[in-house]
Amino acid sequence: MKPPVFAYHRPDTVEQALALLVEHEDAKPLAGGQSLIPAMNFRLAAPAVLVDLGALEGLRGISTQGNELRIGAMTTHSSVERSPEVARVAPLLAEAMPHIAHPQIRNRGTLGGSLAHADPAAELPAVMLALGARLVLQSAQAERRVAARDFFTGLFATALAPGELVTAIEIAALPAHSGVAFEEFARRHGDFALVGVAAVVTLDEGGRCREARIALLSVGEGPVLAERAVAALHDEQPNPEAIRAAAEAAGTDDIDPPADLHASAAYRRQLARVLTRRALSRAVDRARA
Amino acid sequence: MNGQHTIRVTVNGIRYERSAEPRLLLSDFLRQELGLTGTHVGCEHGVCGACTVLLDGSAVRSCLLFAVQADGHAVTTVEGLSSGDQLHPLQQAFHEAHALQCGFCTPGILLSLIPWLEEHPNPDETEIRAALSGNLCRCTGYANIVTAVQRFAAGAGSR
Amino acid sequence: MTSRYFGERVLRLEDTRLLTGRALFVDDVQLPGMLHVAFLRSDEAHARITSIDVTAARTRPGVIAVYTAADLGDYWRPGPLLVPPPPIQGLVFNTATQVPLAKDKVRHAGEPLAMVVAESRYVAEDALEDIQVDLEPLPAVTELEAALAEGAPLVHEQFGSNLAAQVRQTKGDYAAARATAHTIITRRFHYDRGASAAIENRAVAAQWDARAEELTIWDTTQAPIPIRNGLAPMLGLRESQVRVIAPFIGGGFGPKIMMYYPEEVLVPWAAMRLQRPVKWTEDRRENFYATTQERGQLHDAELAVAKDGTILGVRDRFLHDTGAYDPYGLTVPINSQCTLLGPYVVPNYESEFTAVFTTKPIVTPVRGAGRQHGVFVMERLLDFAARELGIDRVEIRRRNLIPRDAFPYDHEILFQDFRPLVYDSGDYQAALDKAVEVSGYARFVREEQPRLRREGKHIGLGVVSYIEGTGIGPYEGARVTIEPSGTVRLATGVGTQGQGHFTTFAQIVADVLGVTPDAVQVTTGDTREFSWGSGTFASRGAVVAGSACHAAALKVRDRILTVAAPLLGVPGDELEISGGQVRVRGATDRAIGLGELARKANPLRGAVTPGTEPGLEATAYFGPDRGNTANGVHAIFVEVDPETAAVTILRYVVVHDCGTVINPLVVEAQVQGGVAHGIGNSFYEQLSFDENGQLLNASFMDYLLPTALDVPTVEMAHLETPSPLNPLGTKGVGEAGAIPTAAAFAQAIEDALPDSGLEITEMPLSPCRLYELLVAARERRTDA
Amino acid sequence: MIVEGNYLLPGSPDAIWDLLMDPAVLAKAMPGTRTLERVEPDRYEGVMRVGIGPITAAEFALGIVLSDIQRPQRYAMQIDSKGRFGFTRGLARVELVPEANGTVMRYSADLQIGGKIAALGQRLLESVSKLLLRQGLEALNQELQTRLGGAPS
Repeated sequence: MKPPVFAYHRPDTVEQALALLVEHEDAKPLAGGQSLIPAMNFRLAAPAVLVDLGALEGLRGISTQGNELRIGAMTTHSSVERSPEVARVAPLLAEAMPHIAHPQIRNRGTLGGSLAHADPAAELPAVMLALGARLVLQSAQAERRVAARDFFTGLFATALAPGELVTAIEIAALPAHSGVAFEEFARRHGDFALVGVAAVVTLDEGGRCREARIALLSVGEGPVLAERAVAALHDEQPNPEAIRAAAEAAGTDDIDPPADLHASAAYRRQLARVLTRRALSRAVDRARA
Repeated sequence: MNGQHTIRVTVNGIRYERSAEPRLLLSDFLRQELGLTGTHVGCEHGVCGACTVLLDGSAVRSCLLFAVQADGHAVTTVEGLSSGDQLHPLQQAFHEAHALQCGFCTPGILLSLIPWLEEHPNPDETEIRAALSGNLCRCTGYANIVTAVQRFAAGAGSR
Repeated sequence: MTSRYFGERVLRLEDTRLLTGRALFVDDVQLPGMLHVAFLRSDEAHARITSIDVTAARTRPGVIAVYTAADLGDYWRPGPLLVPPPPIQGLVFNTATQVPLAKDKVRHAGEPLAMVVAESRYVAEDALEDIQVDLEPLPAVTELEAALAEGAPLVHEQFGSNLAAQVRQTKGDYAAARATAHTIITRRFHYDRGASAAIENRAVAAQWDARAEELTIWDTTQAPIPIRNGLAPMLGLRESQVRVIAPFIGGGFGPKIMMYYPEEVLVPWAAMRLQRPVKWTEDRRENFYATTQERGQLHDAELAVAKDGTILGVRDRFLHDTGAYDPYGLTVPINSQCTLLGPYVVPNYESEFTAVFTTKPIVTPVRGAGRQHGVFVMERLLDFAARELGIDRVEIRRRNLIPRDAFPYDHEILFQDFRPLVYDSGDYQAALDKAVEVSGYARFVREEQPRLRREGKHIGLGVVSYIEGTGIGPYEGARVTIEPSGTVRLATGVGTQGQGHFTTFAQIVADVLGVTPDAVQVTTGDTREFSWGSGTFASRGAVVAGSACHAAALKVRDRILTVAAPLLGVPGDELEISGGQVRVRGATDRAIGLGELARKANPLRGAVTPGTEPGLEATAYFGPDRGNTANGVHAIFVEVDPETAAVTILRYVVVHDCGTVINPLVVEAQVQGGVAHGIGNSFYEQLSFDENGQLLNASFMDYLLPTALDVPTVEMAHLETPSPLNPLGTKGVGEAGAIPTAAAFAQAIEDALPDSGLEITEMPLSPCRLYELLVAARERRTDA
Repeated sequence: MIVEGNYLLPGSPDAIWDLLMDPAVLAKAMPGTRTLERVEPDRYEGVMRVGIGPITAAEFALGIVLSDIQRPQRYAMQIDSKGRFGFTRGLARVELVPEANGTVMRYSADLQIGGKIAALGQRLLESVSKLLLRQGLEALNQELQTRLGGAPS
């Protein structure tokens, strides 16, 4: 299990990095490498050129402008996990972080790397979907912003164009009377979840559900927004019955989950129901608090 | 850039300069180029944790890093924990609690715990187990490892 | 003896080397000019080999050699049959052993096709991709029943079927017993495959010294001496020309006793042929194919009981998956057959198993070695009987235990050591009582569980008994030497894989020779140091090798007294040995240090009495008459989430009796580790092969070992019923923890969901599978 | 692994049949196919390159043998692909059933998957095969539409 030969570059600036990606069309950016390097050790991945983003200090760091959180793409999971700003502005993200693999992986793995990789079982894409986050993409020519829901386009597929890099993630704070919760079920702590749910609920003055976003992971080709579940809640008093109905919709109508060794499709639907119900209940409690 | 890259790295306080293929894993670099065979390789896909070392003070899988990525950084391996037979307090706690059997996974466990214990000086059992969950041990069933960490934490207060 | 270390919690002497990273493991061996090996392994589970073209690989820079079966010439030959079948009447056994490199046919995915030797492992793996292999796929053989069906594809054509063995052992007259039974419990049980998954993969390094004409082999083996004795003739060398070193081994768990793995045969051969040191280290993916595996049995079992729950008899017919080859004979299924009887009086027993060849990796013992299958079947049958008869599950067990005055107890069938299955000693009643007491069984069942259920908590308790045949022969040996430095050197043949032999053996010797354990330098697993013995398996190290160490130490003790008596001018029986000195009892000033005595026992001039042997050294051997029988009871508390089928272990209690305990620290750790392994086999670990013989989870991503969050700290209580079969009174413990776990786990889950109609007859049990079983049970109930 | 389903294609069975036998069209139905040649009337050979997520540039030698050819109702394809990543093989049965607004292609295949992709890819196998099938059918539909100039169905 030794990786194949590749050419290695470690640019000092984003511009150099983008230039290298243009120059070598078969180049792959190396961020934390915690998904790429195992694939290379198994010789499932054999990129001819690796562009190591490790020296791009400008892409690290967490900052807040007013109600908006900005996280550099090369910020490690551990830094996000430890960040008080993240805990304050995006508690859902903070809650999800410990579920990502193990500390040693989180010390290397990066937010941008995980989002660009877009593994259907990964926590972060679903969380970004639920938070309505924006990704900042940069190419040699231009910088653009893409909403999370438009960024994830399928199985390991994203809106990233060739020669384009994720440089940052922007997350706006949630309005008042909002509550969030993250639930996942994995065989062992740190494994790819069999199903996961990221839920955001915002209530109006009357305590009715004004807005909700429920994103499920590991139930499709990418993170899945549970639209019917949300519809079931909209303008409703989020009482146990309503929540149960929404959870039922999530498990039955919103997803077409695949089967694998660890979970049949039917079991995934069941987990989706249960976890959605649990996540919504917690999110609503928090929104009321 | 296909060929050899120069790697300047400080390992256990000693500066090394070697040239290596970019694909050389840090785990193999430490074991083969530097002869630091205390870092063990168990799965080479980042699950077992046996190859855990410290990179600039934080625990990482050395099988999921290319040696070139460590260029200009500092690495600590199990060989850097003790001075001769003078064991690091956590090593001593492992000995006293019989927290190792075959000992193959032990270096990775020690290096995963040391930075974590600096941030969590008074962990409870569940926290300790969560911190250990990225390291597989087939021999011990973990119980004595948990005990060792508890003893270390208790002792650390008095140190 | 003044000081006494035997039975004490002596801290391990080997720890410092392991904790500081100085301990040598095989993959740490690096020699100038060393070459590295990678193997091309078959993607197909079953195929005819049409062609293998290695020309491109041979020309790749950095590649030194590429070998296929054709290049091995006369050296290509199947391995020996390691364990011939016991002399059981009417036994059928077809032997087919593994080959170094597949020649005409591939019989399991991952079977090696070609060997690449290169300047680095990286280059060797590059070269694997240059090799063109043309395989003509054949239908795979995966399901045990289908494998035996008429017209099934054949793994080994020469046998005309896939039957590897058929063994029938009986006791009493089951049919007659059945006729008188009040209730007959009949079920089918399935216990699937698992991996040993030592964190250290296997490795072999070899160096040929052309000047000394000596071959040194470093090998991750549990049996260095048999490896030497087997490889020497294969390589055309005398045994004395071959030195096999099993240094520190990163966990064994059974498969490292297997011989002679293809890599074990080929690496030394290549080192001699190429005149350069050669090393192969298995990677984790290879480990899932190249290292032997265990489990995979299908039992159709029947229990005949009286109204009061008394066992009248058991009938069991089972199929055992032996994989593509059967070099290890019948050890595993015979363990299942014998261990099923457990601690119970089973007057009538009829057991027949059929071992089946499949196109899957080879099956040899893994921690428990088939014992857990027997325990699972028997304990489950007792649970179902208890339920049907309305008897408490502990009570039905108690009523059937072998009484404490019935030992030695003869089960009238043969065990894996070819000796009658006769239990040497035990107090099964006391063990069960202790477990009931420690677990608080009565209170839990009477008060807590009903309260918890009212609170909507689904918490269940499982209590099961088991026995373990351990400490079998043939023999081990040890040599004890007192050096002029005063250091005691102890050499024995068994390798050590973390069991603490360095310490337990030192404790035994230290007591006899009146020194501290750290004054005893122990060497294990180096054929140059000691070259008689068979290896570490069947929980026998402490029992067999330990007894040999004891015997050798006693001989040296006699030597000390003989040599010291004239020097101190008193008869030997007036001397005592302690604190590293031999002294006249009662006269502290008349003493002589053991080191000095060793010097005096090795004079350079002058004369000695004819027949005198020099030095203070002795070698002794120990071979037990038969294996002894350890026993225990496990009690497990689990909480089940009926919505997600998640199972959480809340408490785990083990009452264990392995005879006299040499070092409680080591024994408890062995049990704890075994339980972790058992939890894996019950809930997490399953090698999943598809119908084409493809392993679908050949990595630690999908083959799940329990983590620190999945294994509770076991609450332990020891009973000590000494074994009469060895001077120390010890019994084995290495495998015990892993043996009854699945049975306890199944009972506890059913107990947590009493109204679900759930019945668990298979292991391992993933949450998804448990969910499916719960849904099926619910549907059965609604239909009814 | 069983793969089966129906897909509505534009045009009549007769019109579609010849195109389905055309390696250029067949290649479209199999995503990642780089080259595909008709080496004999009922045999095709080519090269496939599949790259999804962690798997990049998985190259397979592709071989297809047609049998049970009943123009224009049905045929069977023995598909074999083999490479460093392992193999897939299986018999796919294709049936063309005329309908008012085109032809329904009924397909069913029992696919064997082996080697690395089976040993390491199980988590994604179903998702990946669903994806490739969908992409293949859509591409085929596109191709037929352009070739037949038929209205999108």
